[in-house]
Amino acid sequence: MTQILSAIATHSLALVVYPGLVTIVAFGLVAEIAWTRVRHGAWVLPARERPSVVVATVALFSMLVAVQLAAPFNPLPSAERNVIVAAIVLAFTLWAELALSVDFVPAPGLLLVIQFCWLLAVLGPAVQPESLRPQVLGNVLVSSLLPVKIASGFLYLLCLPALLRLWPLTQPSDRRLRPRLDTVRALCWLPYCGLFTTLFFPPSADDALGVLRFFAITLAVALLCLVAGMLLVRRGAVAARGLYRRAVAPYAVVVLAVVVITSFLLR
Amino acid sequence: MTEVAAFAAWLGAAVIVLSDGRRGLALGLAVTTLAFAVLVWLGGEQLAAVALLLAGGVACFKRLRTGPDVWGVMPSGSTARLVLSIGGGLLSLWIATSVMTGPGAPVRFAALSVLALMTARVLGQAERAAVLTALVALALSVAMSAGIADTSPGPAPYIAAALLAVGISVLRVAETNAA
Amino acid sequence: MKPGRGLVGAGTWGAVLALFVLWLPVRSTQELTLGPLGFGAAFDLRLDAVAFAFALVILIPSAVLLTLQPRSWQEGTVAAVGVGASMLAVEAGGILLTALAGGTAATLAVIQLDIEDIRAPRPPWGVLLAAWLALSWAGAILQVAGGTAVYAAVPVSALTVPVFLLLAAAALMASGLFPWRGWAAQLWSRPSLSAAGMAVATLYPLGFYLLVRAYEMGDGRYPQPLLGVALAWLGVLVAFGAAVRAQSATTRREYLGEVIPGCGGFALIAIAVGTPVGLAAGLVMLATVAVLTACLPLLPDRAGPGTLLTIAAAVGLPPGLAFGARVVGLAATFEAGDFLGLIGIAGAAAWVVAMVAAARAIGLPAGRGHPASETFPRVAMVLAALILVAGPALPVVMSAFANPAQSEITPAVPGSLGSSLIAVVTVQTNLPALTLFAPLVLLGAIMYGIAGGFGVRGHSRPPLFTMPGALALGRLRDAARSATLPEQYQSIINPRALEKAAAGGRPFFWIAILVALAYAVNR
Amino acid sequence: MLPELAVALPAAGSISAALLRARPQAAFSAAAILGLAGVAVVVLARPGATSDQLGISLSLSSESCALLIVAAAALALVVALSPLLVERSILLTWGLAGLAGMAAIAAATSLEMIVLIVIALSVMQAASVGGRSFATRLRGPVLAAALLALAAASARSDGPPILSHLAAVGLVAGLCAALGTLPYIHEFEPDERTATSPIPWMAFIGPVLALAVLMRARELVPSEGAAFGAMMIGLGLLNMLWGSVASWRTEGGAAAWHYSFMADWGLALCGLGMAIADGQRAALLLLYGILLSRLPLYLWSRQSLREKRPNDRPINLLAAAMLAGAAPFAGFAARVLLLRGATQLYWPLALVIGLGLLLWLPPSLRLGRSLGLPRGRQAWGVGIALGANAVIGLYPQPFLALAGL
Repeated sequence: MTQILSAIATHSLALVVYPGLVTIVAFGLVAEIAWTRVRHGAWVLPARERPSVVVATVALFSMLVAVQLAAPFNPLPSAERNVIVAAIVLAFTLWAELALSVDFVPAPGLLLVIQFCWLLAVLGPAVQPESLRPQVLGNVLVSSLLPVKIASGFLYLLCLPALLRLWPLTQPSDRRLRPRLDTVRALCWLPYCGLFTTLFFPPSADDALGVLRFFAITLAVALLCLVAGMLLVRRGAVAARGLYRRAVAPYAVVVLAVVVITSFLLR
Repeated sequence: MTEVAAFAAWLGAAVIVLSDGRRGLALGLAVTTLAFAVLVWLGGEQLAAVALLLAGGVACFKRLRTGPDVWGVMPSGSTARLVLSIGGGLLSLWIATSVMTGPGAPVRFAALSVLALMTARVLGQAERAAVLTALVALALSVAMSAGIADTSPGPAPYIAAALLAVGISVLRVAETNAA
Repeated sequence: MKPGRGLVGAGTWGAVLALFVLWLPVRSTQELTLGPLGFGAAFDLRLDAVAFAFALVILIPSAVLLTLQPRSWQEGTVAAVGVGASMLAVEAGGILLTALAGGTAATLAVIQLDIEDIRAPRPPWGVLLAAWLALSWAGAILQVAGGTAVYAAVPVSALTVPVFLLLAAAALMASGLFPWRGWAAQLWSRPSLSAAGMAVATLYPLGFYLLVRAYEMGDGRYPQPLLGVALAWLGVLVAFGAAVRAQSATTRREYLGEVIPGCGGFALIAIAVGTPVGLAAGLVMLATVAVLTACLPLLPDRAGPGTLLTIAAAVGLPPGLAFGARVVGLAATFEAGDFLGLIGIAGAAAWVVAMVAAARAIGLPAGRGHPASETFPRVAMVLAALILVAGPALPVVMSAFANPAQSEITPAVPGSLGSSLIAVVTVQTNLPALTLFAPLVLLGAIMYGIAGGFGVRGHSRPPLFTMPGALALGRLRDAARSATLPEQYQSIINPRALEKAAAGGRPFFWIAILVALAYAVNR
Repeated sequence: MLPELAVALPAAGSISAALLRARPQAAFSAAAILGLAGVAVVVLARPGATSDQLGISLSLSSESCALLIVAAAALALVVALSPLLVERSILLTWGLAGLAGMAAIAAATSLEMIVLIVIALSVMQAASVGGRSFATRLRGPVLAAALLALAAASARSDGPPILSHLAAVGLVAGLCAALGTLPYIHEFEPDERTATSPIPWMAFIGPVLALAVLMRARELVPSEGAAFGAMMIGLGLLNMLWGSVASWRTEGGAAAWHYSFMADWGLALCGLGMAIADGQRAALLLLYGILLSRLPLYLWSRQSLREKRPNDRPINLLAAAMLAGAAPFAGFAARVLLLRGATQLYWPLALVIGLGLLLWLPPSLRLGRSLGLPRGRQAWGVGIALGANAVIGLYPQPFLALAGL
């Protein structure tokens, strides 16, 4: 009983503090403020308002994803982390708005296709190793599996700007003069970027340097997303649609082929 | 003697096929019955022969009292029936003598030819009197076909057929029926 | 409550009680043999962990629906007998008795649906009859080839690929597990949902039961691993098909019709993978389906918290029971090796489409309403909430409900589940459901308490996408349905003339047939 | 003496009912008592025991006894639940005559005796008032009699093997002609009284006649088992297909029922043709179904067919399920046995039969509806027929044991 209670306490700590809610909010605010600065040219701070059901839901899901990350000092034991939980729960966050608000999701069909591609990038590398532990997948450095890992990683990065809604396809409610901080997106920065670090980089050690390494890589990924987002914004909505329809989706098919061929070869 | 009787049986059956009047039908039935009785008597079944004779007699008597009061043998348009009688007879003769082997060819011929011709008579659109006459002969020929076996079936089938023949001949067919 | 309804409800709850009283004290197989019935099957009843699990899956929703929903005495009687027949199908010791009982349950379900509304959609009787006849044939082949069709005694060598294919076809037809819109989806478009709920409760689990028992007959395996893979892919198609239809639904009722087939698809994936983890997860998914089967007919069509909770529970929102079971089921595909993980990826993709459909459905117009007298919003809400908050109890549900059944049918297969009450221990990972999900549920309650209400209005939403070629397929189907013999050929094929020729009693025709017969025999 | 009494008592019952037709009450009582006595004799009869009291050796097999008892039960059901007393005594007259004929056919030890009884029954039926002409009504049975007699003659004669082939053909064709199944369908007049229509040949006398002919056939042409079975199965499949499709598509409701009997006979012929225990069991269950359920339901549907009052009540759907051979009715158990038998014999046959079985549903739904809304005695009758059929379907063992299977 004591064991259960202590486990519940540890997991609660992970969910709420590190790498859970508090960390998510801290990382997310930094990334989101940076994005609004480069996007709208103004520093926008979060407004003090009662969180909506959408925000609550996304926060809840992001917490669950965050504890699946291979962040150093993560109280959740590595054996208890699961990439499917991370992938599926993160997928839920994308549709929370469609479900719980009156707003329409822009280009939902295309977003769904991109989410398929992202899902392939997350789960594809797990097919051959037959493991679902995120840090195990990150640790895979077998030369025969590297093509899958690299291809999937690149696909992941390609999908990220769209999944974080950094592209110029915006919903009507966003077309307002006064720029605002997107709380929902803020809550998604760490889960998305941290998951990339977890899956495609060897896990960091449980020490200060490890923490620094993990967050440095994650921040770099976020930065990459900002740059990519800006490029997309500059090129406009049509170009963004074209890129994802004509480049990313066919590339995902290639990645799938690589996954299948690798599985066959290594069987 | 058996050969003559067998031929007579076929002849009687042919007359039944070719006749529409009560006299012709009765004559055909009488000849067939007599021939059957002779064949059975010679086969050593005296009781059965008597039974057949009595049944045939009753049937002929009843036939002479109902139906159109003419001979009606080979009325116009009965060429097909004539061909049937001769063809059926020849086919039966071939089967009874060439296809089937062993003793008792006359009995086989008599039974098969009458059986075939009477069936054809019933299946064709016939008057009620002709159908009833054919049925009597058919019943008797079924009993005769039982005699084809190497071992004698005993008098039972003949007596049963005789009783049936009497039953058919005394039967009153409902008048409301079409012919 | 009418006395009839009370009686039928009490009887079903009595059956649940009897099941617990019989099973829980011993928790091992109990058999009752009452001699041969005369058509090759003996009256052998067998209550083992598998039968117990499926009996609960059938009885719980049936009991809830029979207790609450109003029915005429004919409907109530037919429904109760149908539940009995369905129970006999899962407690039968052999295939032939299962076929007889399952066939009876199918007949009674069809009759019950027709009593309620003869013009409303119902499962095609022919398909159901074909399913149980196919199973009978499979049983007959097993008896001829293996000497017996008793589940526990069938020789492994007797379950050949053709026999398994027959059995699988029977299972798929019995539960309507097709990628296209099967009967389990069509039933929900009926004006009343009292008979529909009972039909799904009594018939839908039976197909899965056959697939699970097939493992027992094959000593924990299907005759060929490829068969399991094919079935798992079919499961993906079933789930994906349901999700695609759901995301293009025009009303919420239409969406809810696709909930059970969708869940069934995921259960089929997990069961067909064939690992202990997959089987256990599949059984838990079926338990979720059972609760949803009780919930959906009681749900009013109007929007509200009940509807929201039901949709959330059905789509597998974390940290619900459906979520946990699906995660474990998909994990099983990766852990099964041999690039079965691709099935897992496809399954996850289907789940994502289902998420979109669910998110979209919350704001859809209600659609055709079923009588308020047969809806119980509070009960529906409680049942849905139960699925959502039962996530932390996943290890308990697995240990008490699924693991015994799994170890009954696949005792020899490696990679069994660890029996922990805190976490679901699989081959490579363990899902700390109790210690991770329980705090999450608590945090969720707090956060939703703090958060403001949500403003979703019922308005029509365009479908996210249409399946390529769906229109062409529809046109093809309509063309096939409306196909008639060209007029110039109608004079050649004249059924009436044919009937007249055959039934005219013409002696010449008879003699010709006789000659033909004689010729055929003497050739 | 028992076989003789089994024939004589129902015959006496029928004659007394005919003689006392002016006083229906007395006619009914006398016929009922004598009929029941006849059935009691059949129940008491020792299967296989030969009696030679009248110079003709008679013997009742256990299968024949079982079918006679079931036929008597069907007759009792139909007579007891008939709405009018006069109608009841007429039904009893005809029924007991048929029962006597069936007992005689079952007890006869030679094919010629069976043929003579068939002729007698057909003449009796054709002589009574009816829609079709005397000659037309005689055609089928007379052709059957002739074919059976010719077959017996061919089988008994010495000669080349073709003779035994022809004998087998004659026996199968003769049986089909007697029953009125394809290709020897008796001309059917929808408005004709059931007693004088071809239905009794198919649904009442047929089962016992088929068993008796097959029993004798096995003695006559033991070497032709394969050809015999093949012909039976072939014609069985033909009847299955034709009967079910025609019953579904034909215009007349009564004709649909006529074809449905044919379809059931198709299955029964397949079972009998298999010449293995499961096939025989399946055929017997199907014949029970024809006698105890399909025939009574047909009789009770006549009124609603005339008034064109189809219905979709639960009872109609249950009747449809029973007619379709859905579980738990006897048809399903029979189908299971048939599939088992076919699998033992040649598995593609089981596939063909299995696919053919699906053709029963559409016509059965039509026939179920054609019952209309049974009221009063008829509702009870339909209920009893359904109940009996379900009992046989769920637990056929005692009913098969009754026939020694």
